[in-house]
Amino acid sequence: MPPREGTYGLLAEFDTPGDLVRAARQARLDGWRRLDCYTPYPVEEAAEAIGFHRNKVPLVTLVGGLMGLVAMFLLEMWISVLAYPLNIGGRPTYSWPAFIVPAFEWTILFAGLSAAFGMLALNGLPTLYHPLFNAPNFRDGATTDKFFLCLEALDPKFDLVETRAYLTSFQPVSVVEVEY
Amino acid sequence: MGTTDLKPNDPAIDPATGEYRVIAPGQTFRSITEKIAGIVLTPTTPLGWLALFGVAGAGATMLLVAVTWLFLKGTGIWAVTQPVAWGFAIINFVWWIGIGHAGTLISAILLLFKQGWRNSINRFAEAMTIFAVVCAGMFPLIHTGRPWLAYWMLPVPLTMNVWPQFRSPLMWDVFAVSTYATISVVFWYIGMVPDFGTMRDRSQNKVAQYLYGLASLGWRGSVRHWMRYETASLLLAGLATPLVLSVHTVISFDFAVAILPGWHTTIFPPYFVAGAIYSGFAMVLTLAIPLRKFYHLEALVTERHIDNMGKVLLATGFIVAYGYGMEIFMSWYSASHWEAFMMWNRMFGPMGWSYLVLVTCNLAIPLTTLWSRKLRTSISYMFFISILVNTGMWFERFVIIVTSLYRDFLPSSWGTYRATKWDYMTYVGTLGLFTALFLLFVRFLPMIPMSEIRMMLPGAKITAKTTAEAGD
Amino acid sequence: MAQIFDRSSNALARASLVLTGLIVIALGVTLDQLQRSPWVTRQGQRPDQPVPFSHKHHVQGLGLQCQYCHVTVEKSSYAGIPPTKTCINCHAQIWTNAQLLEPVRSSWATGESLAWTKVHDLPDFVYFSHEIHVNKGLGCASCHGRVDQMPLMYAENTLQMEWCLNCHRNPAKNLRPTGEIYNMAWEKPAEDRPVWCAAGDGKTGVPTAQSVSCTTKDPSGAGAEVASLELPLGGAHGQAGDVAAAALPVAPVYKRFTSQDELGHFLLDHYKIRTPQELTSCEVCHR
Amino acid sequence: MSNHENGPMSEKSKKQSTPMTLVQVREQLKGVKGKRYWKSVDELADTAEFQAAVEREFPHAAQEWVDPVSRRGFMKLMGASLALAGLAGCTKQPDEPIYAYVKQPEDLILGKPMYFATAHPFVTGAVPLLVKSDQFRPIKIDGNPEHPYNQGSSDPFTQGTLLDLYDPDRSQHVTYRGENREWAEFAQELRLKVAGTKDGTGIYFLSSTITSPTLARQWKAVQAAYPKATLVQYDPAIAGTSVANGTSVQYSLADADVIVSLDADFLSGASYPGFHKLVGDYAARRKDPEKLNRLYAIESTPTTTGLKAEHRLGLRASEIPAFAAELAKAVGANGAEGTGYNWTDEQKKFLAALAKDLKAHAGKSAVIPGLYQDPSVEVLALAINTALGNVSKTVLVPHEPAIPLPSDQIADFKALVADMNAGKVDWLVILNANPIYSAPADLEFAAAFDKAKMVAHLGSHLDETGQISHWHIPAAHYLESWSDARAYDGTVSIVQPLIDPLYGGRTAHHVFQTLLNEPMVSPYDAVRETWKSTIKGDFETGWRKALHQGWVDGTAFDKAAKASVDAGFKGAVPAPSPKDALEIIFRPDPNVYDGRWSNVGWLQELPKPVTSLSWDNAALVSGATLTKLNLEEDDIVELSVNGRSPRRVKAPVIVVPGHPDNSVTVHLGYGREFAGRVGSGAGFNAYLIRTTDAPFYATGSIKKLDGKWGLAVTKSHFQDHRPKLFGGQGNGNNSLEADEAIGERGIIRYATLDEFKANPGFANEGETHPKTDRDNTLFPNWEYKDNAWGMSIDMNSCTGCNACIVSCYAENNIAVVGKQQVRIGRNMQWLRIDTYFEGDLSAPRAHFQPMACQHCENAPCEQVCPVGATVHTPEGLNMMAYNRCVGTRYCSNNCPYKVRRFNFLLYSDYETESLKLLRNPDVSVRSRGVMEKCSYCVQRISAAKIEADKDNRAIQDGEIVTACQQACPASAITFGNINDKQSRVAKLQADGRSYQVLADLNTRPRTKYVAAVLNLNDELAEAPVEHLPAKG
Repeated sequence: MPPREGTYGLLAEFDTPGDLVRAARQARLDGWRRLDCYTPYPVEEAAEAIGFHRNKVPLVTLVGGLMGLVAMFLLEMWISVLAYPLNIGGRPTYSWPAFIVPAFEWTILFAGLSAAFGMLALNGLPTLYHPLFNAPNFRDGATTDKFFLCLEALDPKFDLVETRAYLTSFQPVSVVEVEY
Repeated sequence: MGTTDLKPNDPAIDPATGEYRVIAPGQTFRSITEKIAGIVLTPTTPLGWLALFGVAGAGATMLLVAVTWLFLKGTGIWAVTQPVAWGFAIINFVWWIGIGHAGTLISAILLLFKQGWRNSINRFAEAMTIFAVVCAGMFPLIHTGRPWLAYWMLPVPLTMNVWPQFRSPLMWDVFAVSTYATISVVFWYIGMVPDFGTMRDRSQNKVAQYLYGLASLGWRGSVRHWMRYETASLLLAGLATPLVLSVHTVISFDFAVAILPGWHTTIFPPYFVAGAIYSGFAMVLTLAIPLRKFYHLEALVTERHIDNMGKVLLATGFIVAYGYGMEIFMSWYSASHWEAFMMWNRMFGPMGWSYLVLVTCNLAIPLTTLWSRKLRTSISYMFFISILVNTGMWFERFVIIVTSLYRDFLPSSWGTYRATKWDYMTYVGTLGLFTALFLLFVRFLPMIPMSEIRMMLPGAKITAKTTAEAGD
Repeated sequence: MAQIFDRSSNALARASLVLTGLIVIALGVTLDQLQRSPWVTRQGQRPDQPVPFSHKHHVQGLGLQCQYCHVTVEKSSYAGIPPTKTCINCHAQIWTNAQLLEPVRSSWATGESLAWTKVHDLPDFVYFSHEIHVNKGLGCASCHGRVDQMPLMYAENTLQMEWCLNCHRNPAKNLRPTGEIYNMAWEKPAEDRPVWCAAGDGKTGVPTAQSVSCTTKDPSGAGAEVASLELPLGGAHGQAGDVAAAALPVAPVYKRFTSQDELGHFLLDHYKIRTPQELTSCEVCHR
Repeated sequence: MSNHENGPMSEKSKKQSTPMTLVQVREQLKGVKGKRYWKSVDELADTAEFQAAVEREFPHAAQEWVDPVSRRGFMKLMGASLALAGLAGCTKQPDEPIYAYVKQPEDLILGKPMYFATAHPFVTGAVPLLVKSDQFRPIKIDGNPEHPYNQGSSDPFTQGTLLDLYDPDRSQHVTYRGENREWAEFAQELRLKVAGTKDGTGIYFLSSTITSPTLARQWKAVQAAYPKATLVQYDPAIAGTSVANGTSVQYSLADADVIVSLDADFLSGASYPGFHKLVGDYAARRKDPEKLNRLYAIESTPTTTGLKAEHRLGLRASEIPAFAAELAKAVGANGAEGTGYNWTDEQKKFLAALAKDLKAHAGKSAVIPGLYQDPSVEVLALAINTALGNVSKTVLVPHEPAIPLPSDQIADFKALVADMNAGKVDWLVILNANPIYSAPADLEFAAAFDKAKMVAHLGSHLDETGQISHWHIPAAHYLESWSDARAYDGTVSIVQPLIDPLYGGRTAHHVFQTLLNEPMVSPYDAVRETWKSTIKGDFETGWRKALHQGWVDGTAFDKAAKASVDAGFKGAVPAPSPKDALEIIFRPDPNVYDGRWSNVGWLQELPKPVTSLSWDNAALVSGATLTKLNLEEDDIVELSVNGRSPRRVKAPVIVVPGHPDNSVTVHLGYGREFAGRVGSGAGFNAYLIRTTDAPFYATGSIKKLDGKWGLAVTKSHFQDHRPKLFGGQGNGNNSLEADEAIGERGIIRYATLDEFKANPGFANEGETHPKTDRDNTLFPNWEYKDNAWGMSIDMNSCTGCNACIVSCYAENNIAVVGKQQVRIGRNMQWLRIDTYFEGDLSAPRAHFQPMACQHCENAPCEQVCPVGATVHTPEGLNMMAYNRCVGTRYCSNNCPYKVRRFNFLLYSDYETESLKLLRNPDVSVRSRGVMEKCSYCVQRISAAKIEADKDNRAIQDGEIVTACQQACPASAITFGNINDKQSRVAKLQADGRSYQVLADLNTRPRTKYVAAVLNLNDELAEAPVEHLPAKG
């Protein structure tokens, strides 16, 4: 798709998580939906403030884990009972107790990988280029000690002038316009 | 434990609890960020680092030489023989894996238990895990007679139509260790993604920006991302916890599943895991103490951490002690002659000295002295203890493997074991490799998770609260 | 602070992730194919030989029996490479100055062996025995292919372990009457190509070769003469040839087979072929 | 497996008789697929290489050959590793050539072995053989099963001679002063020289003892032609014994209820005449507890004979004649009187009980004198036997000596040296002897040697003597040349060659024949000539029969030998040396004999009976003596013998349980300088302190020197110092290993006859004697329907002679690893003989337990192999697929019997050409990094199965014989199908005395041991021993 043009949104910078949360909560109350907060460490309150509660990572993990479990156990059974049944020290070909261990390990392996990659996928990472990085104050702060609220242009309520005024009402350190 | 033995007006003490603080007062988001990122982003490499890396590199080279010779000549250059067909290689394998476990324990289990103090040490503890696993994973491979056929242990379709034999604990090892390595790396990396973001944004150098940028996958700290990220970390921690327990359990199966007196015992899984954590925390100390001194991280890795790790050592040490005690007890209680003889031979046989070393290093000294908080918070003493425990745990594996094997069922086939220079070169070599990797880590990666430290700073509290009470 | 990465990098990053995965898979598939490829197994390759000997000419053209040259195939693990003398037997009279046969003549003159290149070359740790296979109803062609149609010798099959197992796990699909062992043209029975077999009188200790008598002609009402059709051609391979029905105490009761499966299992019983479990045991081939 | 299956023997023998040239040999080798032949991608027969190898001198140093660590260079290792990787089947094989015959021998079926009857001409009596030949390469030597004397059994020496044949260090050229010459030139020169002397003055022959009647006949012819020519026979190991004097007496122990050994070691090896028969007869009486014989041993150095004995008395060598005299007196032998030597009470008691028992079994007993004792002992023994009326019952005195030319070898040799010093010796022709190395020290032979004007040496190696002789002629091995020899019982066997001389060797037959009228007569014709008269009827038929069956009919000594021998004892019995004097006893080595087999790797590496010492000889002393001299084991000492100009030699010291105090045993045959890459430099040369006046024992002294020798002993031996609390015997006198094995662990189980009668099931009762409970299992038992291979080993018969081990070496291509590797416990023998010394180590009873893979049905090794390289076959074999093994060694750790062997380095020799000829083509040669172990000779099982399957029949009992079983002179090993209730092995395993070692582990071994039953004399019954099953 051709790169989007124009404004991505307005970015308000705050010094403390408290201010950010207050602003975010207010914005949501005022009916903003296309908005996001950016913080140098997880701030649960901010997530709740913008109405983000549950996520799908656990489900992905569970499915992955089950896949691993079944895959390995079936593999072991097929190999020892069907593919080349051998008399190993008089043990039965279907020695299920011995098969548990690798099956367990693969459960963990698959679950773990699903969790990690599932998370990245759901987060849409990698996103090496992002409009926000255009904001002069973003990269210096968002990953160090500043807290940002971004109201995005896609939101129907968005209007460059009004929104800027609206954000300023939260006494942010600054409000900057973010280009695509 | 009262505050009596502490200096009352020491700023490092939290007057409210009388405990050492997890983070020294007066730190801000930016200060810790600059402190930690600075270590990596400074263009000048410290001379000490270079010197140490030289030494470690030499060690790694020695390993390379030893292994090359091994591949050309065969395992016969080692001391392994009949009846002691496993020697240093497997000892080192178990020892290294054990060391790895503390890292996972700190990053995963303590996370689940919401032990805030683990934050400042979990990153390099995890790094330690991974490098330890690298060293460990090497041994099962090179100790085989024909390493180039190791791929036969993987369930891949070959023209032979012959498959791995899943009843063998060694096959379980293959899956346990490989899974452990993978999950550790993933966990470690995921943990670093936000910090990579920080590095990307803090570094002035284009190349660094580019590389860290790639590594950060474009992390921008959106709270939505943070929430999924937190969930994933918790899940990974939740998975890593049973994993780390299973790994050393499986390794203990290598012995417990065999029929050899001294191996064939049900107590091995818990006793191995405890032992692993014991040695692992010792190794964390061995690394943390020089690090905090060298990079002036006293503010982030405080006496509190040393103290807590001392406590963990004490606790796991007693579990290990219980294991030893139980072995002795069972050798009598089981009324099995095999057990009785094995125990007598282990303690008073020709190789009894190794058992003595083990008891001294693992039990006698640590378990008597670690009660004293003064000693626990004495940096130099804790360093000494950590070395001691590492040694002791290496000898524990020596005792288990060698002294069980060299006198087993048929007296006619009793033998002995005498390590060769190649054995030592290989072992010391892995130490070098480990150190080298670790040095690279502290030079190029943030050794303390900044995002997690930030959470513990006073500024992170939403509700206005004045005391710099953080973490616990 | 400006962007570090270009807009396109997002797409690139994700694409490269997917690509890595694909490459890994592709690599696996390639290796899997490679280990079975003729490049490794030499299947179907015709090495240079001192003399471009044509089985086609000698077997199809002149109708030589396999055993005329490979004399010990029924008696030993090793089928036998014909000594120079065997060639000279005829080539002392015919083609006496063909340039092609110069190596043979010089070998005969100097006493220096002809150095052939192995076409069917098993690894040295594999112990294969021709005698037991031939005696248990496995035809030459089953493993070596239509040698009678090979101008230059090549390996029809990979001779890899999986190939051996393929038959050891289900011998029935390749069994044939021992009388047909050397019959290159033998085809599996079918509706239009039935085979009649009669079990011997079933007393134990009867050599495999004699425990069953088979024919491709309808023996009904003509036991004796049909049997004579079944007489081995020449004594050369008497052991493998089926015993004449007349030699059996009672006139044999013939059973009609129209599929390899039926025939295979019939022979499986009467040739006392060991069970797949026994046939796939390690010591059968490795010692 | 008999020679019959290859049709009439006569043709083969004919073919063998027409000599083959090397070219032909190569021709035949070339017809062979590489695999049939030896097992490595880079090792196909290649004329150029082979030729080169045959011509090549082998320059490696001894240690280098046997110690692979120092042997192979960097690139070779690379190559080797790659080759191994190649075996993984994931890389391309190189093109392999096939060399077709030009003319193929009619009766040769490539891939099927042939068997030829011949005999190993050994100085104590020939060993009749049936040799397995693969494409005309002898690859396995075994006793001739149909021969009345040894009935298929053999011994370590005989087994070892196979490797001796292929020894790459055998000399390969006729040389004169170091330059290559032709045999013809030598023959010419010798013939002219001798002819020149007219009567043979100044012509001397120094030969090892002549055992061939034909050779003797040829010598007599020479002497007839040249009356002044002198023949001196000298064999260091038997000079001065009854064997050399031709006075030896024969024993048939089948009917002997009581056997007494007066320092006679007739159970441990072929160095005692009639070993095979004596062990056979002895063992036959040990199988059934109802028919047990009773063995007393009075001996001066611990041997398997003494340690097997019900009652053993250790005496110093010099005391034994006196004891014999006392015994003779006690049984009322004619002319015997006591010596008044002051015996200890114990000795008196022993003597009394023994005499009583002997008298009680008059006519059903046998007293056997030691070969290396004072001549009086032999006479006394005969006197005793006569007095007891044993003669012509259990004791036979043959009319004629077993060797054709008996002589007083020591006296002759002395005379020879005198003549040499007197300069009377113009030509000295040395035939298969090595006097420079083995001559008695006091004769200063080396000095005399230089005075001989011309010395020619016929020998298999360029040994110490060959090095300095003017002429050297390579000797042909007995498997390369025609000859004949007599077995113990007198039967003559034709020694027929199995292969043309690899290095164009000659024999003594050639040498003597050159001096006769028809110098060109071949040994073949000479031998035929000899037996013309003996063979009745049509000669050709009789001759072929003789070759076919392996002996000439009607040549055995007649059984009705002299019944009444004049066996009154005259003369005096030498007085024992003072009790505090230190005696030094000389014995030929149980492995390398007098040194002739020093370069046979199998025999060097073979742990010696009793001492388990490998690669060395040592000064054997008792524990008490060790302490008295305050020495430690492995210390270096200086031994010296009293007498004119005392000589010294440095030796390592080692303790042997049961050795008499103040006495040192040293074995001859070591300390070779020019033995070859294997034998040179091993051990010390005891000949240096051996003198003509005291060839078998002398008094001397011992002195401690600094340093350790570094002996390789394959068995740990500790004293049991454990306090009672830990199950020890308290005192430190017992062996820890034995206390464990016989006590709590129930590895060795036995009973006295009384105990057995009281409780026939003793072997499987009581806490320490557990047995397998088949129902005691978590999972269903695996069913073995068709065949179920199993083995039974009779602990009562096994005398620990080691024949089985060497046989296993040959059958299974087992590698020799070298002293350094053995020292750290890496010897590769699949089969070992575990020796446990029960009770007080100063007077122990030993138990010999052959231990190989037990083929457990619940094999612990299989369960732990990650790649399934060791699995169970449907017939219950514990199978090891070498080419699947990745070498984790986990199986070895988990094997309670520790019978698995690992190729820690590249032990197998892939390079030495002559050794490739030796290999058994039916067994993979194991390479580096691979586990191996006893396979129950699976290659023989498979061969038998193919034969049986071809005829749709079951395998019959006895059709499969394992290599160890085949060699065992005591028939202690039985192999077969335990599902066939009629088979011998099934019956034995069903016997109440059969037990499984470590049965409490529920490994369910397929090998069972038959517990020993001892027929003790109550009057000498020892203190209660711990082997009684602990009731509970």
